[in-house]
Formats: sequence, structure tokens, C-alpha cells
Amino acid sequence: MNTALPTKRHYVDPTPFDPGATEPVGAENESFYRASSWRLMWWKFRRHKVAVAAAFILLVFYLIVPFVEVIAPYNQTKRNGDFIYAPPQSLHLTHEGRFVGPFVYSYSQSFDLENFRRVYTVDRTSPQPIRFFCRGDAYKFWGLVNANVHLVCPPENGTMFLLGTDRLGRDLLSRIIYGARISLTIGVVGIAVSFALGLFFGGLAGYLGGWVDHVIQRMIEILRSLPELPLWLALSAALPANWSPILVFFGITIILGLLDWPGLARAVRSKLLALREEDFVKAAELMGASKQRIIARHLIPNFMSHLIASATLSIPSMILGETALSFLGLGLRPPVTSWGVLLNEAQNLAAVQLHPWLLFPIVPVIVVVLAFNFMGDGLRDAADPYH
Amino acid sequence: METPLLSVRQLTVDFKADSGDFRAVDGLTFDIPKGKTVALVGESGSGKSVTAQAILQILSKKARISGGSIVFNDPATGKTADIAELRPESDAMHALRGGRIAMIFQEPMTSLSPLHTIGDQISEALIIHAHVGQAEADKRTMEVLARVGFPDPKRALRTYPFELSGGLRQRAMIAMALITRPALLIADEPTTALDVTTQAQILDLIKELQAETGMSVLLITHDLGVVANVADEVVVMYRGRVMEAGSREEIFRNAQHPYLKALIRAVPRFAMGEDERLTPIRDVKSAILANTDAPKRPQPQGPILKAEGLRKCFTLRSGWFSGKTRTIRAVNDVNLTLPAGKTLGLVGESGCGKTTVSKMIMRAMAPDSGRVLFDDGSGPRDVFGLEGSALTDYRRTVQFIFQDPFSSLNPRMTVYELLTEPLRIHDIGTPDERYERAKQLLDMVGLDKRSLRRYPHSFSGGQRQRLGIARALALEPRVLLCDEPVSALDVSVQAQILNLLKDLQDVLGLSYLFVSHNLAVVDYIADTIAVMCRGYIVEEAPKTSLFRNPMHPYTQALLAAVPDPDIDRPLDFDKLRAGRFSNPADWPEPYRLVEGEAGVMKEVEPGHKVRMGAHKAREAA
Amino acid sequence: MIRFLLRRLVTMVVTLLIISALVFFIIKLPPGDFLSNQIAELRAQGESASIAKAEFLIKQYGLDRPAWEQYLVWIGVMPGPNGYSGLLQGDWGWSFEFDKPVVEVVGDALWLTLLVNLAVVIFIHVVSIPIAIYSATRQYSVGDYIATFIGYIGLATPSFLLALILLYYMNRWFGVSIGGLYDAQYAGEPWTWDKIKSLLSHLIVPTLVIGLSGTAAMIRRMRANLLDELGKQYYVTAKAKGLGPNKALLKYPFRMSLNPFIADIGNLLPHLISGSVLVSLVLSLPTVGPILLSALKSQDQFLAGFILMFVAVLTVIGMLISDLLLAMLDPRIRMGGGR
Amino acid sequence: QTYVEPPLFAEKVAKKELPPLAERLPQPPIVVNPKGGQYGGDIVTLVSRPRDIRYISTYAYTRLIGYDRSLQLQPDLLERFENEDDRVFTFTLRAGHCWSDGTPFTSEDFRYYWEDVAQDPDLSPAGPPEFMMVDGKLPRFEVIDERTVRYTWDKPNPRFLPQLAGPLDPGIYRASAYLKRFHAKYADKAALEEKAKKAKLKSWAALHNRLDDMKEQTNPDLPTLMPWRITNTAPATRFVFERNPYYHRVDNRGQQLPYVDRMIMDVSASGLFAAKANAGEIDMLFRGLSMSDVPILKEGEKAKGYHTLLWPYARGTELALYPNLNATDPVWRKLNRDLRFRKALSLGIDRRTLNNALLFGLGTEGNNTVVAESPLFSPELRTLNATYDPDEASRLLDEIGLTQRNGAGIRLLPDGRELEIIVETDGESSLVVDGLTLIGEFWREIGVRLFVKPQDRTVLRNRSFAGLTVMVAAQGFDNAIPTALMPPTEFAPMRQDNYSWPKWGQYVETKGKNGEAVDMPEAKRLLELYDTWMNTGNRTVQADVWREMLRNHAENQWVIGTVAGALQPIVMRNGLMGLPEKALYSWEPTAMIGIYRADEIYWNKAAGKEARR
Ligand SMILES: Nc1ncnc2c1ncn2[C@@H]1O[C@H](COP(=O)(O)OP(=O)(O)OP(=O)(O)O)[C@@H](O)[C@H]1O
Ligand SMILES: Nc1ncnc2c1ncn2[C@@H]1O[C@H](COP(=O)(O)OP(=O)(O)OP(=O)(O)O)[C@@H](O)[C@H]1O
Ligand SMILES: [Mg+2]
Ligand SMILES: [Mg+2]
Ligand code: NI
Repeated sequence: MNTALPTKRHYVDPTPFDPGATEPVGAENESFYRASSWRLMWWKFRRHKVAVAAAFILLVFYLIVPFVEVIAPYNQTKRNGDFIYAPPQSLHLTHEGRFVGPFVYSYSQSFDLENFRRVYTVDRTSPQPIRFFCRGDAYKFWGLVNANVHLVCPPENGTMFLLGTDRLGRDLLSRIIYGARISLTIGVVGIAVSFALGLFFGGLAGYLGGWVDHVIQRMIEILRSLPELPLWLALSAALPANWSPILVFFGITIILGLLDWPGLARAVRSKLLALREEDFVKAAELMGASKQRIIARHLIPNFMSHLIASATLSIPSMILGETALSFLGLGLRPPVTSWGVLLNEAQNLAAVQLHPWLLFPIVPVIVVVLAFNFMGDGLRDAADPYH
Repeated sequence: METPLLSVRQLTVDFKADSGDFRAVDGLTFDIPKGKTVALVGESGSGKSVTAQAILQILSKKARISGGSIVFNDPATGKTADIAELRPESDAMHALRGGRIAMIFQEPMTSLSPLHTIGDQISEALIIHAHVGQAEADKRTMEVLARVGFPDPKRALRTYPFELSGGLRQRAMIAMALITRPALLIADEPTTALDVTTQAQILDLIKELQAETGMSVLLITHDLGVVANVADEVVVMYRGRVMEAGSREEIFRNAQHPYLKALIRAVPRFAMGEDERLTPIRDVKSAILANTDAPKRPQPQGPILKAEGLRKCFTLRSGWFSGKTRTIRAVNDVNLTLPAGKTLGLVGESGCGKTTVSKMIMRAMAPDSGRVLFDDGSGPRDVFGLEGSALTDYRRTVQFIFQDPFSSLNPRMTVYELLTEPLRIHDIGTPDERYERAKQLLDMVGLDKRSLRRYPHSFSGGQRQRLGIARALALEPRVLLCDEPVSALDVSVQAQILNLLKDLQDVLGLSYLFVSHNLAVVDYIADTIAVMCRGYIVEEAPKTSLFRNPMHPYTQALLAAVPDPDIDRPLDFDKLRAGRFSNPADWPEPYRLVEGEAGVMKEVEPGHKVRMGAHKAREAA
Repeated sequence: MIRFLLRRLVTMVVTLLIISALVFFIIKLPPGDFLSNQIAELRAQGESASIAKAEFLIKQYGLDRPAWEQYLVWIGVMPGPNGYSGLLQGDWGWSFEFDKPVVEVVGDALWLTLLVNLAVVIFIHVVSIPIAIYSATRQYSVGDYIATFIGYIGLATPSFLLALILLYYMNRWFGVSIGGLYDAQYAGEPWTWDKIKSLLSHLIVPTLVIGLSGTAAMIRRMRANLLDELGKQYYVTAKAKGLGPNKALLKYPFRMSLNPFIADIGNLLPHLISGSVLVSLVLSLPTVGPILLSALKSQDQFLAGFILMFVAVLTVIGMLISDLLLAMLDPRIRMGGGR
Repeated sequence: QTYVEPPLFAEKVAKKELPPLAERLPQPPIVVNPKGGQYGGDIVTLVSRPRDIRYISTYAYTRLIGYDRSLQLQPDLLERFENEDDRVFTFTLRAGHCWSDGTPFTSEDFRYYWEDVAQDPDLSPAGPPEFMMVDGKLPRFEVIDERTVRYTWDKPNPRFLPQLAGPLDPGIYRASAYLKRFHAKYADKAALEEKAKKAKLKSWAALHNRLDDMKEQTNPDLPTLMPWRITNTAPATRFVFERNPYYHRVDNRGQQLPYVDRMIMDVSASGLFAAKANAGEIDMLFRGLSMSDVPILKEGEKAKGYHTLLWPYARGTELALYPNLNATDPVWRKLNRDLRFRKALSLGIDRRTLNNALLFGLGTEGNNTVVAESPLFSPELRTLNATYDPDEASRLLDEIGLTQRNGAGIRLLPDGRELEIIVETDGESSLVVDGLTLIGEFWREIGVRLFVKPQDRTVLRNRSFAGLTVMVAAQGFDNAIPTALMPPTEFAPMRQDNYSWPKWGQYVETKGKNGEAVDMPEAKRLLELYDTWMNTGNRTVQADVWREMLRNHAENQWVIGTVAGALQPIVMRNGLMGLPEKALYSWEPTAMIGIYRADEIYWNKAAGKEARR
């Protein structure tokens, strides 16, 4: 090899030289090389442990969505008048040193007139084993099939309020599970709407510029100048009362989406205004690419990081946006539950001070939001060619 | 023996990549003596830029110095530091970077921030290292801008990179490196975007500074002519390893290694025989060419492309609220004809409007006046009037190779996607066919299929340039507008590409508009050559007659400035300094153009036209 | 430039006109008007005596005229009961609820709103920019994760719930009185040092509550944008010049990644104002938010209209500023504008 | 009798800026006999918006004639009054009674109101208030002397005195001395118009109306007769009321009432009321608190030094359903008018569960009717048609013909729609919304679906007026402790704002111009009964009318009641005395705490020492 050589001397590499020699090409199959950047993204993403874990958590959450009726121990409307504001019952495994399997102790309510509070006393004498794959509250699965099978049920003649109950004696855990259905879909649908619009209008304005930009800009300006408040109020009056809860839900989602897009559109536009001056855009243009293609394939991907970040950030605002609406009387209608509704109900001092378990719905919201965020991070990294 | 300024020992740089780790620099050893110029030459992708980055510790995150040392002996402080041991973000490293070791980057377009003015970016280095005030920094910036040949340094302070031609950007980059008067200048292809006269000026400047400050230079270049003219020592690299190293004399007179010999053989020379081919180290397997038969396409009666009276002015806004604007006449009354199956070479000073002309022909930019006619066999049509499918056809048949390959490649697309994108746009072939085509294209430009799944940023400058060429060829165009297509390629790969282009022309009847600073290359490939200066075509002639009998003073100056890869025929820098003839008002009669006058093209020989002042031409008539 | 500004100003006026029409339309959307509702309310309380007075007012404010006439009178292109006196003449209208000119009603609230929002904006930027830079340059460090986590808790908790919890603990632990912008005893008092102290201590919760979600959002977006720019060649150039990583980062990639945020400036204010309505309501802040809400609910049309127009003007100005800043920031936009 | 000068005025009196107390008091003043009251201190309370400061006139309950704790009418500002068959009313003022600015309170103030305000077409385009008219005729008004005025109607006007004693003072007298300065009849009209212009008002009348504001408390200059007078104006976040030096009540130890110098109202979001009370930031609070706040209020009692009085709320029912008999939808109108339907809905409600869930089981279950404390109460009317009997309910619905059901077991309307009742509510009370959720479950069992639709109050009202609502949920009768002399207005279809019969009410109110004539005999009967009540001064006849109306309501279920008897929490800081431990709370007739006399509330120095900040 080239040992320390004084540069003054004329050095010639002694190893034989073969210009045709190519480095051995790896044994990867063709698809390895043919991978599109999307596929590469996916491969990179898979290597990102935190992101994959987050994606897995989300998957679990979303898998719950179609089966909430089965998974929730109670129906969402099921209330128990004898257990109003009951604190969480803890799950035990051993009774007096003996393994029993998962069980709860029953408790009973009494009324403390002095403090105006319901007091629950736990009866530690007899464990009440909870049941699995059992029959419980009847429900209509997907609104089609009547059924009453549950994954877990309360003990026979007993109660199982693992997260306590609310002011009407409804099981919080079940309500959270039912709420997941609405909250998890509302975020995704809302974002889909707002992204579709934001990308479309922002893309048009940014890439085409000129009068299109001008009109879209003014549109955004007008939309943005109207604070959401009066719109919500007007809408709350306008939404027909006999819309089914599902319709209301979609109405709200769409409204949230509709209100959300201008911000994104402006960001897209300003970034595109800068990007469209880049040579590679010109190159695509000169190759004859259509405008849509240039926006979709060349401009937007270069804006991916911001989009992913925006999307993951919009999720919580969508999930919670609906709480603000219910605050103004435009939210979901009972009996439909969402995490936002649950949090809204916890929105008083009594919840903070006397019934802290009512604040529990924050936990799934945070978990979901964090999971979306970490997944977004992974996506961003995967999409970053430099990473 | 004096300690060298920088001694690199057994330097090894590894890259981590999806397709496996690979070694870009492998046991590299060389010294840079004080005050001397060391030229680093080698095949495109052989690790020259990576070496330079390693010296500055600015390697990409994927790369790592996995062995060896880089010892820097600072002549000013007498201190010695092993750069390979320093942390990239340590203070010691910051002090070295820019201050003691400065670098000119290979791709000047992407290396400048688009948001900051040239002046800001250049003076910054000075402010950091010399601790001077803004006013002083501006003054010195103007000085160096003037020295690198900016026509109006004061205004240049406030222009943005995208307002400059490729050559001007490169000169800005050079100014940025030189302003702190470093002990070591690493110049990575500093003159690729410059015409030969400017190149000579820059080389001269570097020499001057070397004499003034005892600066050492690590010059990375492909142009053996430049090496022969300025280098003291030469290091020849191939695939990350030194093949041969020695003094200039030894290398040029006594080349030993087969690679170096092949390299010297591959240099295009003037006055090559009509059918003489360049001899690259590896030739493209002509099998690929053989099975692509020429499609039956109607041939146009006249030229396939014709530009008539193109003019373009750029308006420069000087301030925010002041309405004061300045216009730059980038292109002035340009007429060009490109016959089918022929090559038109376009040479000229950096910043004279070549790129602007090609962009207008591409309809990437609207001319202020004039028109471009395109004839695909169905009669000439104005390009700017094309609509719908006619435009799509035009886009398909006429392709453009960008001067700056990096910025013309979408950073978020893999090579596979980049190469197949044109096919997808025009909806050609099945995915499998497209894949085969992509592999074929890569083969043509001498890259292997592992490149397919890499992103543009992970290639060397020359490799990217080849990607640009491959992409332009993807659609089997009939006309190719090449804006400096081979400037970043070493002579061997360059030969390979030039041969390829020639073969394609023979087989498929392609027409080229070939913009280049390298006159030998133009001579090799072109049939007709047009010389541009300050927005004007000053001379146009078949290549034989142009090189035999250059009429215009600017053409003559240009030819005189071509560096020869022969150490026995050095450039005469003094003479070059005297007569650059780039200002129309300085041209001797009858060529002088007075302010605002366009003059006329006058035919002096059959096919040989020269621009003359209008009244002189009338007189002559 | 001047022409550009002039053109923008003209379009601004047109936009504002359209907005004013929309605003009025939306306010008028629910049936009835303030005084009719008032009368109904009075009647419900058996207060027949005041009804006559309310009816007197209906005539006086022209509420018996068709809506479009009311609109034209409001903006001042049609003579009202007082002749030409509308927004264009600088007459901001009359609040029925407070029975006072709108400006007097809104006066204090307006600058308190701006104060709160300013505090929020400053808070967001001061907190999020350094954190964003930190977590972009030290991606996947523990610090990055912690910043992310805290940010997201802020984002994932409904602001009013957070407000309530914070209020409760601020009161329990630091004795800060619940709600309001200063202790009640300072209401209507002149500004003294104690009052300012009280104001500052009361600003903490709203700033935190309104700002937290914005902060998280800003950190994440900024971080994402920065990460994109960190790989670019010009950043390498800057580093090659010997700039320290932070300085180089601030000057080059940071400035590059500011683009989407500047584009958002126009949004900032209306967003903060409407975003802070609920919080202001919960926290009982004397800002325009709650006034707006109650004005909308009670259809105190001129008051609501004024506040909405005020926000609209701010938005439109914000957008203009954002466009100017964008052009200032990015010469490519400045010079390439309009193909 | 010697009088003790309030310390707040001592200085002013010493400086002769204010005459001594003896000269300020009317002769005779009202002498009351509370235990241990003493001068001094402020009371801090909360309002949710600046406008609500007008409720001071309810708390401070200063009337010409007012109810005492046994709901008997007593002269208050008046020295005495005479009532001949509810037709001729003669009022006698107290000698030397002064407004808060020291100007005398005389017959002229009544005349000024009657002639120059109520009948001035500029100031009152709609004329005098409706309760002053009988069959569209105005009373004859006479000023007998300085201190005596008389109103004479041809027919009895039994509403007159109860109206004067209502929770909101109709104010048939004005501070004439002050207001004349702004009346075109007494002052220079041009100058007044000028003044009005300056205040951005349109005419002198507007200016007068604005300054003449006995209830809204927006004019600190306006003299008052109340125990406290306002000192500042909106916009503000704190409103301060200061004691009236000329107030007409004293205690038996010669101390002038009110004991407390200042009544301070801070503006705060209503959502924070309980929190602020819990944090011990206020001295007294009741309006804006509800039974669901009780646990949290109890929680803070010990730590923050206050206690919570729990007064039963005298309301017809906490949650009432108003089926709209005037609905425009013909199907619903028919159904709502079917007594069997209303009965079925009532029998389908499990009131015990509601009571447990909403009122801690402490409420009374049954109809929307008067409370047991009322002399008109009869126990069987509470439960008539208001037991829980889902089987009977189902039977009744079947009997109507609503036998078709859909897959989910919901009955179908004759036109094929589902029997979905959209119950609209103003959404301001969580109790109502929660209660509806529960009722929704009960009704599902009888095949009826219920949707809750919270609306903004004004929207709701407008929808109801237009006949668009099918059913509205709200609170029941305001006055649940009526005596025979109180008008049974709420019980007869004569008010548009009753969600059961908005159009009938409108018809009566507009004298047949708008709305629909009452066309159900049972409802017509209510109107007849009301007429009977109106046309007599005889209390036994009136009591009979009352009883029949109550029975009519229970039988017809015009309004479906559920549970009553919520407890109204009243937070009092330790040391603040003067309110009974237990009493009935209501809007009408108790005027919240009005009839228990806020002016008699005082700080017990001993207990209050450590409690005050
Ligand atoms: N960021 C990167 N990631 C992966 N591979 C890289 C990266 N940068 C460079 N390479 C590879 O390292 C090798 C050496 O690159 P380098 O830029 O040093 O070439 P060069 O000698 O400067 O060539 P040229 O003359 O074409 O500029 C090339 O094969 C290139 O593809
Ligand atoms: N967008 C622009 N705005 C302003 N001036 C421009 C712009 N583009 C080019 N110019 C100016 O027009 C002139 C011609 O530029 P052009 O890029 O055509 O030169 P070129 O001949 O290609 O030079 P080079 O060989 O250096 O690339 C230069 O002076 C350049 O500064
Ligand atoms: Mg290189
Ligand atoms: Mg060029
Ligand atoms: Ni990663």
C-alpha cells in the first residue's frame, strides 16, 4: 500500500489497474433498485423504532374503533343511578393472599349530608371476579346486528367501574372507549378535508401566481378575518336539530376541516412561491410535466416536512376543536360521546377537586397525539433524503 | 526539508448508505508544501471533493473519517494540528475553517444562500476572521469582487445569487474564499463555469495571491491544461486511491501509471481529424446504441430550430422603495440556426447570455422580442405560439441539460424516479420498460445501477452532471440544448460522453446546441460555432474556418486563452491581462459598437459571419 | 414597490368591504335583533314598564328598517337617523347592551386584549425558537423528547380545562386570585406598582394557557423545517466559512425556515383573539373576546360588528405585513413575483 | 329616639356637607328589630356581566309596597296605602322622605312619571305600561296633596299591588327634581338637543330615557331610594354601591340601615363563581350558583371561612317539558294537543331516578305546581298524572294509534316518521340537559325517541314564537308560592313566552292582532278563570280561581313537571349575619333574598374580625 511517501518523489501505484473492473454489485434483487421514493420512505420508516412503536399504538387505537361495542364493558348510555360519581374501582388479583384472578371489591354508596357528597365504602370481604367473553348490555353492532357479547363484563350482580363513573353513573372507561370512535375519526377526516383544500388552493396560488394567487389570497384573507366564533354561533343555529348524531358529527368534522385550511394554504403558497423558482421545477416544466404533476410530484414533496408536522399538529386541534364547539352549544349531541365531550364535562372545579378521575380522558388524547407526533417524526425523517 | 503546510496520511473516509457501506477515500497520502499548488486530478467520483471536505471537516452526516491523519502546520502561528482528531464543531476547527483554510465549492449555484446578497455572504467570512467592521468589510469585498472580474462590484454587493450567471456565481464563490487570505485554499473545480479568458484571469489572480501571501493551493480540476499551467505537484486519484503522484514535470513528461496515460490520451485537442474519436478509458457498450434504430421521422426542410432577433433585458431593482431600476441587456439581437442532425457550438464569455438564449429557445423564459421557430418536419412554427399537444410534442422532442446539474435534480427523487420521470410525464412504456430504460441510460453515462436508489445529493459533481445528461436522453429527443454538459467531468468520462453524443447523432440524427467554455470540446463536437460576447453573437462560422481564421478580436482573445495540457506551452498571463476584448466599446474598428448600437453581422467567407459596427458595415458595403 | 403597496391598499379596502358585508350578514343571521329580544326578555320577567322604552329604541336605531339598509347605514354610505354616520365617517356605532358608544365599551378591553395577545406572542416565540433550534440540532436527544412531550401536553389538553386547573393551583399555591387580569380591588384604580404586579401575576395563566399549544405547534413546525434545511449545501458553505454552528444556523437555515411562519403572521392575531375567547371567558379576562361572544349572542349588532371589523382590519394588515416580510425575507419572492 | 350616625358619614356631617341623620330620615322611618346589627364593612359579590348589576334592585328590595316574610303586602316606602276593592288605591308618602341626593320624595314624583313620562309620546311611544290598564283604560290619577296620590280604575285591577311588589320595581314614580332638567317641557329644548348630540344621542327624549334609569344602574347621578346607590359606570370590572344617606329604615337602636357601607359587585365569568367562592374570594353569593355547586362549596367552607346556606328553591319544577300546542307541524300539533299523549309522556318519566341523579334525592317529585308552603297547595295535585307508570303510558300511546314501530322499537307517527321528539333547551342549565338525557332513556322504553338540542336562548325563543319547536325543556313556574292576591298570569295562555302556547299568548297580548285564538276548551277555561280573578277584589274568589287553575294544569299536563325543590346555595362569609338559616328562595315573590332584607345584613365584628381580609 501507499506507505508514507515523500511527495517529492514520483510515486506510482503498484497494484494492477483494470479500468473495466466494476465494484461488485450487491445481490439485492431488482426491486431494491427500483424502489420509488415512497417505498424507500417506508423502508426507512421501518427502521425508526420510536416511530414504529407510535404507529403500532395508533394501530391498536384504530383497531378499537370498529369494535367499541364489544370492547367496552358497558353501553355508552348505560347508567347506574346508585353509582353516581363513583370513584374508580381498582382491579385486584389476590384476595387475602390467595390468587383469585382479576376481580374487584364491591362498594356501596351513602350520602354525606354534611358535605353534600356521595361516599363510597369498599366491601373488602368478598372478591367479585370479572368475567371475560361474556354476555352483558345489549347493543346493536354497527347498527345492524343485535348482540350482547363483551370482551369483559362486570361481575354478576356487581359493578366494574375501573375509571369511575360520571354524574349520571355512567362508566367512564366505556365512555372513553366509545369516545375513541368519534375522536379518532374526527381528527383524520377533518385533516383530510383541510389538507385537501389547503394543498389544492395553496398549491394553485403558489405555483400559478398571478391573478389566481390574488383571488385565493383574498379568499383566505376574508375567511381568516372572520373569527370562527360568529360562524360557529351562526352554524349552531343553522344545523338542523333532527340531524342524526352521525350527521352532526360529520357536519362538525367538515366544518372543522373547512375552517382549518387557509392557514395551511398560505404556508404552502409562500413556500411554493420560493420553490417554483428552483431549477428542478423548471426542469420538470421543460420536460412537459403538467401543472398538477409539478405541484404534486415536485413541489409538494419538497414541502413534506412542514406538511407532516402540520398534520400531526392538527390532530389534537381537531380532536379538541370539537370541545370548543360543544362549549358553544354546537358540539356532538348526547348520547354520542367523544373525548372532547368527556373533557368538556370535566370542565369544572368539582372535577378537579372532588372527582379527579373525570380528567382521565386527557390520557388517551395525549397518548394519541404523542403517537401521531412521533410517527410524524419518523415519516419526516424517512422522507428526508439527507437523513 | 521544510515541513509541508498540510500533510495527509492514510486518509480513509467511509460512507454509510442503504446499499451498503463504501469507502470513498482509501488510504490517501499526499503533502501540500507551503506556497505551492497541488493539483488533484482523477476520475469523476474518485473522491476528490470528499477529500477536500474531510480537510475542512464538513463531511455529510453519513460520512466518517475512519482512519488516517490530516496534519496542518499553520505558518502564522507555527502550531500543528491534526484535523482528523479535532471535533467538527470545536473552536479550533472554526478558526481554521474559512480563516486559515478556505474552500471554493464545486457547485457554486447551490453553495450560495439564495436569501442573502453576494456582498453579505462574502464579507461575512472577513468579519468573522479578521474582525473588521461592516464598512471595511464591504470595501474589501468590493476589492476582491473587482479582482475576480465582477463588472460592477458596488452593485454586486447587493445582488442575489440567482441574478447572476453561472460564471459570476462561481467568481463570487472564489471571492468568498480568497477574501480572508487563507494559508490554504482548496479550490474544487474553481473554473468550470468560466470561459477561458476569465479562467486565465482567475488563475492569474490565484498565482498573484500565492506570491503575495505564500498561500498554498489544493486545486481540484479536470482540466489538464490548467494543471499544466499552474500546478507544482500533481496527485492522480482513482476510486479513492492515489494512482500516481509527483511533480508536474514528472507527471507530464513521464507518466507511468496506465490510468494517467489513458487520461492524457483522452484529452480532446484542437484540429483533430474529421473522424477521429476521443479515446476514453472505458467506452460505452455500443450494443445499446446498435439496437436503437433511427425512428422514421419526417425531416424538416430547413433548420430544425431557428432563433430570430432574440432580445432579453433583465430589470434589476436596486432598493425597496426607490423606483430606480437598472436594466441589463443579457441578450441582444441573437440569430441562430440549428440544422437537423448538426451541432451548433455556442461559446463566449461568462455572463454573456448563453444560458439566457438557450432558456428562451426552450421557452423557459419569454424574450422581449424575437421569435423561435421549430420545424419537426411539418413546417416551421413559432415556439411561443405552441399550445396543448403541440407544446407537449415540443417538450418531448427538445430537451435541455442544465448548467447546474444539482439544482435541476429534484432533491426528493431517487435517480430511478428522476430518470423515469420524463417517461412517466409522457406516459411512455410499462414500469418494467421504464426500469430497463433507466438502467440503459445509466449505462450510457457510465454509472451503475446501484445509483438508482440514491438521491442526487449523494453523488459527486460529475456524477450529477451525468445524471442530467441521462435524463435529457430519456425521451429520445431530436434536439438537445446542452448548457455546459461536460464541465464537471474528467477528461476520460468527458470523452466517453462526447463520443456517446456523437454516436447518437450519427445513429438517430440528433441536433445539438452545445454551450461550452471548453473550446477544444466545442471544436470536437460542433459543426458550426457561434461566439457570443456581451449579449451579441460576434462571430459565427463553421468550426474549421473559425479556428483557422478567427476574425473578431474577442474570438482571437478567447483562443489565445485556452490552456494547453503541455507544460512546454504555458499561457502568457501578461498578454492575456492586456487584451480581453470583452467590452464592445474597446473593440478595434470595424468591430467597435457604440453604446446602444447593435451592429450587423457581415459575411466575410461563405458561412463565416462577423459582427461589425453599423456604420463600418455600411462603409464596407 | 410603491405601486405594489398602493395596489395592495386598494384591494385591502375592497376586501374589507366584502368582509363588512359578510360580518353584518352573519350577525344578522339569527332571527330577531337585540331590542326585540330585549323586549321578549323583559316581558318574560314581567317587566312591562321597560318594554316601551325598548320599542322607543328600535325606532331610534333604525332596527325596523330592512337589513341591507341597516348595513349601508352602518358602514356610512346611507343616511341613518343621524345622517351619514357610519364606519366610514369614523362613527363606530352604539352598543345596546351597554347603552354607550361602542368605542367606550371596547376601549379598555381592546388594549388589554392586545396586551394579553402580545404576551402570548412573545411567550410563544421566546420559548419556542430556542427549543426548536435545540431539538433540531440535537434530534432525538433526551432534551428533544422532553420538549416534545411537554409541548404536546399543552397541545392535547383543552385550553379551558388547563386554564381551570392552573387557576386552581395558582390560587392554592401562590394565592393568586381566581380569574380576571388583576385582583378585584384594583379595578378602576389608577395604575400603581401593586396593580401592575397583580396584573403580571394574573397574566401568567392566560399566557401559559393560550400560548402553550401555540408554542408546541411552533416548536414542531420550526424543527421540521430546520431539519430540512440543515442538509443543504449553502449551510455547509456557511460552516466552511468558519461560522459557529449556532450562528450559521440562525443566519442561514433558520431564516430559510422562517418562511411558513411569516406567511402565518396575518393569521396570528385573529387566531389568538378568537382562540382566546373561550379562555378569556373561562378565566374571566376583561378582553374583547367575552364582549364579542355576549354581543353576538345578544345580537348587539354594532358592538359585535365593530369588534369583528377590528379583527378583520388587523388580519388584513397582518397579511399585508406578512407579504411584505416574506418579500423582504426571500428575494426570490420579491423579484420573481407574478409570472 | 336618638340616632347613631353611620361612621361613613360622620366626617361629612361634621363638615356640614350632610345634615345629621335625624334630619335625613323621614318621619316616621321604618323601624325594624334585627338582632345585633352594627355599622360597617363591605360586601363583595359577583355578577357575570356588567348589566347584571341591575339585580341590586331585586336584592335591595325597596318598593312602595313589598312582601314581608309571610308574603303579606306591607307599605315600605309608603307610610300607608288604602285599597278599595282593588279599584281605588290611595298612597301616602312619609313626611320628609328624601331621595339619595337630599331632594324630597313627594307626590310630584308620581305625577311627573304619570303625566310627563308614561304619557309623553316622545319618551314612551308605546304609552303607559300594560299593568296600569284595565280593559285598555287608564286609571284616573289624582294628587291629593304633597304626600298623597290616588289611582282609580273603573274595574278592579288586582295586578297593581303585586306588580309594585314584584322582584323588579316597575317604578311609577321618578326623581322629578333631577329629571326635569332633561325634560323638554321643563328645560330649554334646544339646549337639551345640543346636550343629546354631545352624548351621541338622537334627541332629548333619548337623553332623558338614558338618564332616567331606575333599574339598570347606569347613571350614578340619578337619585335613588334604595339602601345603596351606584357610584361608577360600565365599562368596569368592579361596581361599587355606596350607602344611601337618606334611606328610610332604621333599627331599634337608632342605626340607619343598611348596616353595610358598600355593596361591591365584581364582574367574573359565571363559570368561575363556584371556584371563586370555594377560594374564599367573595363575601356573599347566590345568584349564579346552583345545587350542583354545593359539594364544591361545602368543600371549601372550613379552609376559607365561609358557610353555605341551602334554601329550598320555590319553583314549579326544576325541569319542565313544554309540548307546543301551537306547533306549525300539523302532525305534532295534533299529537301535542292530545291529552293522552301528554299524559303518556308524563307517566313515562321515572321521577325518582331524576331526583336521585339531579337533586341528590332531596327534591320533590311531581307536577309543575306550587310548593307545599303556599296556601294554595294541595298534595294530590302534585302527583296527579305524574307517577311512573310506563305500562299505562304505553297503553295510552297505543290507544292514540301510535302502534306502528320501527326496527329499533320506536313508534311511528301517522305519516310514517319516527316518533322523535326534538326537545330544545337554552342549554344554560346542565341540570336540564342531564335530566333530558335521562328522560330520553325512560321514553325509549315506551317507544319514544328524544333528541336534545341546546339552542341559544334568543334563538330558542324566536323558534318557539314561530311555532317551530315541538317541545321545549325549561324550568317550571317562577312563582311557586303564590297567595290568592298574586295574579295567575303564568297559568293562563296569555303570554307568548310560555313555550306551551306561544301563539295563543301572542294573540292575547296583541289583542287578537297576531297569533292564534285559544281553541281548546280546557285552555279557554284558564282564560276565563283569569278574567274572573281579574274582575274581583275578593280574595276567596281569587283563591278559588287559583285552585281551579292548578287542578286544570295537573289534569291537562299543559306543562309536564318532573322534580322540584332544588336547594339554592347562598355563600356567606363567616361573620356576615342577617339572613335566616333556612327560607324559601325564588325569583317571584321573594325577589331572591329581597324580602329577607339585604339591608339588614351586617358584619358581626367579633366573628368577622378574622374573616375579613
Ligand atoms: N453524501 C454522500 N452519500 C453517499 N455517497 C456520496 C456522498 N457524497 C459523495 N458520495 C460518493 O463518494 C464518491 C466520491 O465523491 P466525490 O464528490 O469526492 O467525487 P469527486 O472526485 O469530487 O468527483 P467529481 O469530479 O465528479 O466531482 C462518489 O462515488 C460519490 O457518489
Ligand atoms: N434572473 C436574472 N435576473 C437578473 N439578471 C440576470 C438573471 N439571469 C441572468 N441575468 C444576467 O444576465 C446576463 C446573462 O446571463 P446568462 O446566465 O445567460 O450568462 P451565461 O452566458 O450563461 O454565463 P455563464 O457562462 O457564466 O453561465 C448576466 O449578466 C446575468 O447576470
Ligand atoms: Mg467533486
Ligand atoms: Mg450559463
Ligand atoms: Ni432516524
